Amino acid sequence: MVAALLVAPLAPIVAGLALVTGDRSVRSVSRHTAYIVSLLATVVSLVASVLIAKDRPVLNRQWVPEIGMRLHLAVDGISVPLLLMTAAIGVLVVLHARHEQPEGGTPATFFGCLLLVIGGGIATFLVQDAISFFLAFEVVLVPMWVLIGRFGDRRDARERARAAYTFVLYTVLGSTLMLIGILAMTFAAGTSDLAGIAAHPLPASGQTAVALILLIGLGIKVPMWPLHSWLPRAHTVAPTAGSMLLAAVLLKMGTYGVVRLVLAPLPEGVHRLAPYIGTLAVIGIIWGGLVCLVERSLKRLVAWSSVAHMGFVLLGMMSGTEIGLQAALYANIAHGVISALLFAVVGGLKHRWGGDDLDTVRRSLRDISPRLSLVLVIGFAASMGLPGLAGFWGEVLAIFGAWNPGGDLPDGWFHVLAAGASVGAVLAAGYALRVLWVVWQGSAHGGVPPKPEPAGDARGNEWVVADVLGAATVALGVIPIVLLHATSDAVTHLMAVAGR
Amino acid sequence: MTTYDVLFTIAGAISVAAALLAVSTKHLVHSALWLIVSLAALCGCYLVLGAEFVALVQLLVYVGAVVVLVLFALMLTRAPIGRSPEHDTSLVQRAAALVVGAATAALLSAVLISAYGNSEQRVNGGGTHVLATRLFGSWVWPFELLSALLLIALVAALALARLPIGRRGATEGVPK
Amino acid sequence: MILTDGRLDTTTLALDLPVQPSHLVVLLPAAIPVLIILLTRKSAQAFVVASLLSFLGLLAPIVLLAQQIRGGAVAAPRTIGDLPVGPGFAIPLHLQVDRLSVLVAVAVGLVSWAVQIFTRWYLYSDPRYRQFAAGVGLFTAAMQLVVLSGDMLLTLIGWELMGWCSYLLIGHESERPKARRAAYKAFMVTRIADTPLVIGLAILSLGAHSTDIDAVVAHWTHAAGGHHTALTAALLCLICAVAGKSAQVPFQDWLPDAMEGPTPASALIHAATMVAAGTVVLGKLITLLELSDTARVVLAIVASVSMVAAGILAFLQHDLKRLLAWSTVSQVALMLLGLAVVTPPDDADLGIAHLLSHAMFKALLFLMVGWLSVLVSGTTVERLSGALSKHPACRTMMGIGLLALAGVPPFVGFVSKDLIVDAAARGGIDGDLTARIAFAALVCVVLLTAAYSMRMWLILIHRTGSQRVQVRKAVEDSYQVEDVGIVEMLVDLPQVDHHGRPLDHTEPLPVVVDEDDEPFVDQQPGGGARLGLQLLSLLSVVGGALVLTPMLDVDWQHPNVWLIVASLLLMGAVALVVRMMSVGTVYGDAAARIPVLVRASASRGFDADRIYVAVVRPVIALAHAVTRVEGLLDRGVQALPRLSAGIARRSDRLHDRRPTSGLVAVSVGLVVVGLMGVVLW
Amino acid sequence: MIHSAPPMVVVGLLFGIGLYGVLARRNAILVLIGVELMLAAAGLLFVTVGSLTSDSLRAGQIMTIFVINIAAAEIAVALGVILAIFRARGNIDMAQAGERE
Repeated sequence: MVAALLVAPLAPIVAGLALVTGDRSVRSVSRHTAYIVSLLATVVSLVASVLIAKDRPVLNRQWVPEIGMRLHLAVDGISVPLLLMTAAIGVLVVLHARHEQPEGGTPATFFGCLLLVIGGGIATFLVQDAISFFLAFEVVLVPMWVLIGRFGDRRDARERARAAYTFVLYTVLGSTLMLIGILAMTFAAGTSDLAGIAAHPLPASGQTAVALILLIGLGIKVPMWPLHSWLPRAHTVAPTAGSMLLAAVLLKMGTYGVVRLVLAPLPEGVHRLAPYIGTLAVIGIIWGGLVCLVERSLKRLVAWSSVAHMGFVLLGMMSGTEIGLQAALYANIAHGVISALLFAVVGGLKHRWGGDDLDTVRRSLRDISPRLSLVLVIGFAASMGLPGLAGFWGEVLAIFGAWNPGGDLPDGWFHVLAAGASVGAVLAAGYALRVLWVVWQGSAHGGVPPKPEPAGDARGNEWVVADVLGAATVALGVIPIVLLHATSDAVTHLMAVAGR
Repeated sequence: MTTYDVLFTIAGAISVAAALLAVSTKHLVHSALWLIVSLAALCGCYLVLGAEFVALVQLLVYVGAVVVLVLFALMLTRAPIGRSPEHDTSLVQRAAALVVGAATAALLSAVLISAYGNSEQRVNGGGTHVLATRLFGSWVWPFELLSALLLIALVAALALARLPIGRRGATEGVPK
Repeated sequence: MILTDGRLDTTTLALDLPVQPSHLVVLLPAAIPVLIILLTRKSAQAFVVASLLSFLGLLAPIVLLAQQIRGGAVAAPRTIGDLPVGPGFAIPLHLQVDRLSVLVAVAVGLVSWAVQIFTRWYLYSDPRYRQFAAGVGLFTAAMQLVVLSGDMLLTLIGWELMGWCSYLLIGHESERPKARRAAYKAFMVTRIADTPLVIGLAILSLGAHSTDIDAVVAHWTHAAGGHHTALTAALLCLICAVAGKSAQVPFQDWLPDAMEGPTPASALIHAATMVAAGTVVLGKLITLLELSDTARVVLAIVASVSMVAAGILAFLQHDLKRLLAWSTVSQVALMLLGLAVVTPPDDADLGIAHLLSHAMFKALLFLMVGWLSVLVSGTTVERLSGALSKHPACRTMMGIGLLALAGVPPFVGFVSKDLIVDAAARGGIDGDLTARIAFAALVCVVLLTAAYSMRMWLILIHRTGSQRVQVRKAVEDSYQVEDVGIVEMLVDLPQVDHHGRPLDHTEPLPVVVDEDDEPFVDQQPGGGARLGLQLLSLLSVVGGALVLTPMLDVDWQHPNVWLIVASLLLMGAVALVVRMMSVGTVYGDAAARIPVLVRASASRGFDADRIYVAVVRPVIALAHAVTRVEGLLDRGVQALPRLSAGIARRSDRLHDRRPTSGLVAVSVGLVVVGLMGVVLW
Repeated sequence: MIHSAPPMVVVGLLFGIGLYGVLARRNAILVLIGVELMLAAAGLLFVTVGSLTSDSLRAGQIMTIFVINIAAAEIAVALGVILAIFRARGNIDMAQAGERE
């Protein structure tokens, strides 16, 4: 079983490296081969992840003893859902990439980069060591940059380059800050093992400083307002598969890092910063919602809604209560599924329309493509937090958590934050329905739009991907109990450790 | 002041003086020759410190091989014989270099002396036998690596020397 | 019985199975959309699924009712289990079966079944029949969830889901911009009103450390002394949400616009689901409501204002479907008053009783109007005028519905309304402020209800067709002279086909209602639908007898006879006045005597829509401002790399590209660093 | 018995002189001579420290041998480069090395 721990991250990484480097050799890899290899790698990785989730094996070896770094791979309730989601989204992304392969480079490079991102994400959720966490975190950076910068939207080369370098500069800045924080904790504790770090907490004053550095660093990845401006750009430009990974895997790495590196080892620092970070989170919720109300580009709108949703995750985490943390973890997974769904659909629409401007007059999607419109409706309904779909539980429980924050956090201020968050939920309804009004119901007033549109409903892989994600959205909404149970013990443990 | 001290000071002084001349003379060939003197005097230093094998290697490799190589290079590059001022950089830069060199020397000496003090210590360098045992015992892998490095350097120097570089026009065939 | 293996207790009808009838009440309607989407491709298949499951969905609450009567119902059936969110907080997510909720569930099941059956006929050739049937199923499931919920979060789930379903159903004919806008408006207005709901639920359940409604009620009743302010705040939050869903002032305007949806959707929304949900939820928390006088007074004021305003608006509507819509607002306000006027020991029976009676007659009325509108192609006064004279088959049932609405004894509307009036009068005599407000409003509303019911009846049975033709010609003429007011209203009203869909005529056609201009539809719904309508009318007549049973705990033995007589006399007088006003008008419309400008304004709901738009405009402006700030922020971010690149270029130019001088610089730097190290060390 | 200061002074002076040579010369071969002096200083430091401390592995002397070795390799390659440059440009003036033709 321990082998599964190594297979899960290494299968995609090795396959990805093989594809990227193999492509540079004399014979280029055909699109079909690349697809088959990627599919195999991700499926193997998914199987391994399922085995890991079932048996919970542990691999704990000395790695670099001089800095107390260990090869420690294990999972707990917090990482299992993220691990499974990443592995599953990995398979779906590869399936989708078969359907929609962007120009800009060879297929092998494209698939290879996708695999590297997936493998890096899986590794991030497996490692239990701060420095190896950082390493795994960084693995995804370059392939993502390639995906955005080379395979991005072909229509605007300047915007593509700009999005790519904004992404890289932002995330490198975040990683650097994160590394500083990690090193500070590692040297204080004498080990970089997460359990060891949590067992030797820093003094209170140091905790605040380190927590601040780490929250800024990870906040860029999450993204936390006002460090978000790389996200809409990157999402707008990135190819559909890249957007799905960005939303479902990369952002989750940020929040997971907050839980692992900040909440658990630095409880006092978090406690002191919670009101401020909570405020930023709520500003993010409202800010994102407002921008979505007037945003014209559909893909950008979905990206902005990500900013708003991740605000709920942060708010739940900062509430310092078990219910808030549970909500945050739930919203985290839910956002991964929903945004992957939305990006898959919206990316497909952009592909068909040749653009994603909402002001263009089009016929109603429900008449042209019933399948796409079904998943679009599910996606946006979930995005606005409709009960029965994935988005609901996280948002409602986050508001519950924030209304009654833990410890001696300022009650009154958190009441304001909870109210702000529920206003944000209304804004979410506003923009979600705006999109449905324009896209689903159609903006052409009865008549026929000026130019004929390429019709065509989703079929094949695209339909499978959208279907699976839509079904997952509904399942998460109807049966929240499974996921909440999965995280419950780990959350209780974390709160007990942090509350010590 | 022991005998060792006296001997070392004499050898060191010769070495430093020769080095100074090597970097300041206007004659190219002189410079190379002063380098020989400086490195040979350094051999004396090694002998005083009890590292007789190192001293011999120094003599063989540096004085015997390296400097000869340098002289060859000087001739191959049609170096001017006699004084020629254009070997030196501008006065400003030389002044800066002087300051930097002096500062480095002072800094290094100060750091090293403050680190090791000026105590009287026994010299325990001797024993080529022990050195040989160590070299082919504990240090055998780095040693082998170095031999590989030497081989690579040999091949590289050969390759560099045979690069088809012409004045102009011939550069097109150069692999980048 | 098939279940012979000892799992069914024949005396109490208790079932020893993991799946209880209460679960089925929710699950069967919820299965309709799932099965329709997964299994069916044709309308006929979808109809089979929908009719079968909605019939079972009617049987389930009836079985539950039987169980409840025999004492065999499980009071708190589990659903998906307790959500694990930490030791200090319980989210049991269980259902709650009690007397009132079972009754409401039966009513919801009945209305939903009737609507499903009726819809098949109404939307026979609609390509989107499947989606509509699915929506109706989901809507019913959501309402049943609210009705049977024993947990705050389950209530919230059903509550929000209903909003969503209303969006889907109202926007069913999304080809029409008006339908799109109405759907958007309905959802957004209710969602905005729901903003405080989550907060209110959070206050209530976090205080009680549980979302179990019983636990919440128990906690706050005991702790009321200390947390009175918090309780009041929470209740006010809830009342705000209820006002949104039940279309009370100031959120009233979405409901009449919701008439853009197909008529069966209106019947469902108005009769049994959405708008009544507020009553159900407040009914569950009536014990807490009784504790807070502030909340009661606020509720009474909101309900009274809505009730009277909606009554007036109903009388002035030009579209009879909108008349019914406003009457719904008024009647729902009546239910809420029924909750506001009760005093401590009493339960929510008054409000629930009116909910039940309203469900019966309002569903009946809407479905009948839907029937008539198919026959005469429209719901405006001009089209419906005299409809009953030409289609006498509808006459009895329409009459029953209107009499029940007006509250004429012995119809069901009379019984439930009179009980509320009685309670308000008694409370008012006892000096209760809430009851006094309520009583004053009730008196007005009894008269207004009688007035608009009478007006509708008179329009429907109007006979002078020849006059109508003349006026129609006049309308056409005046269209050319560009008159203002009513003419424009007539002209602007979209022409619709027999599905209520717009006909793409560039100019208004003369409204000629020939006897045989629609040979392509059945003149009447199928047998099942007619059975449903007859059942509804039967219940509208005799349903009042329910108060005599122990199922409803109301004080029916001591009616205030003088009050009844007085109100009946007043109603009669009002009816007479309305009759007088209608004499000599073109369409038999009593409201024709009212100035045109007033009527036009009333048809627009006194322009509440403009206020909504004015409220939203600053938000949009803010959004634009935010986007601009975001642009600046972004430009600032983009400037950073440009700045560093600029610095790099400039320092690059400083370099003379000579290796030795670069080396000097590097060495100087190293020496300086080394010196610093030595000095600091 | 020997004092530890004189070797250290010699090390510092040799290194400083070597650095001066590197910085003050234009001819590439002369620059190389400076580098050799710096390497010699490093070797002397190794030997000195190895001799003055108990060095059972003889790391000081062996490192010096390695340094000499590497210096030999380096100078061979460096002279190869210098010759190549000379053939390409006709001079080996470091002051012009960075300028584009």
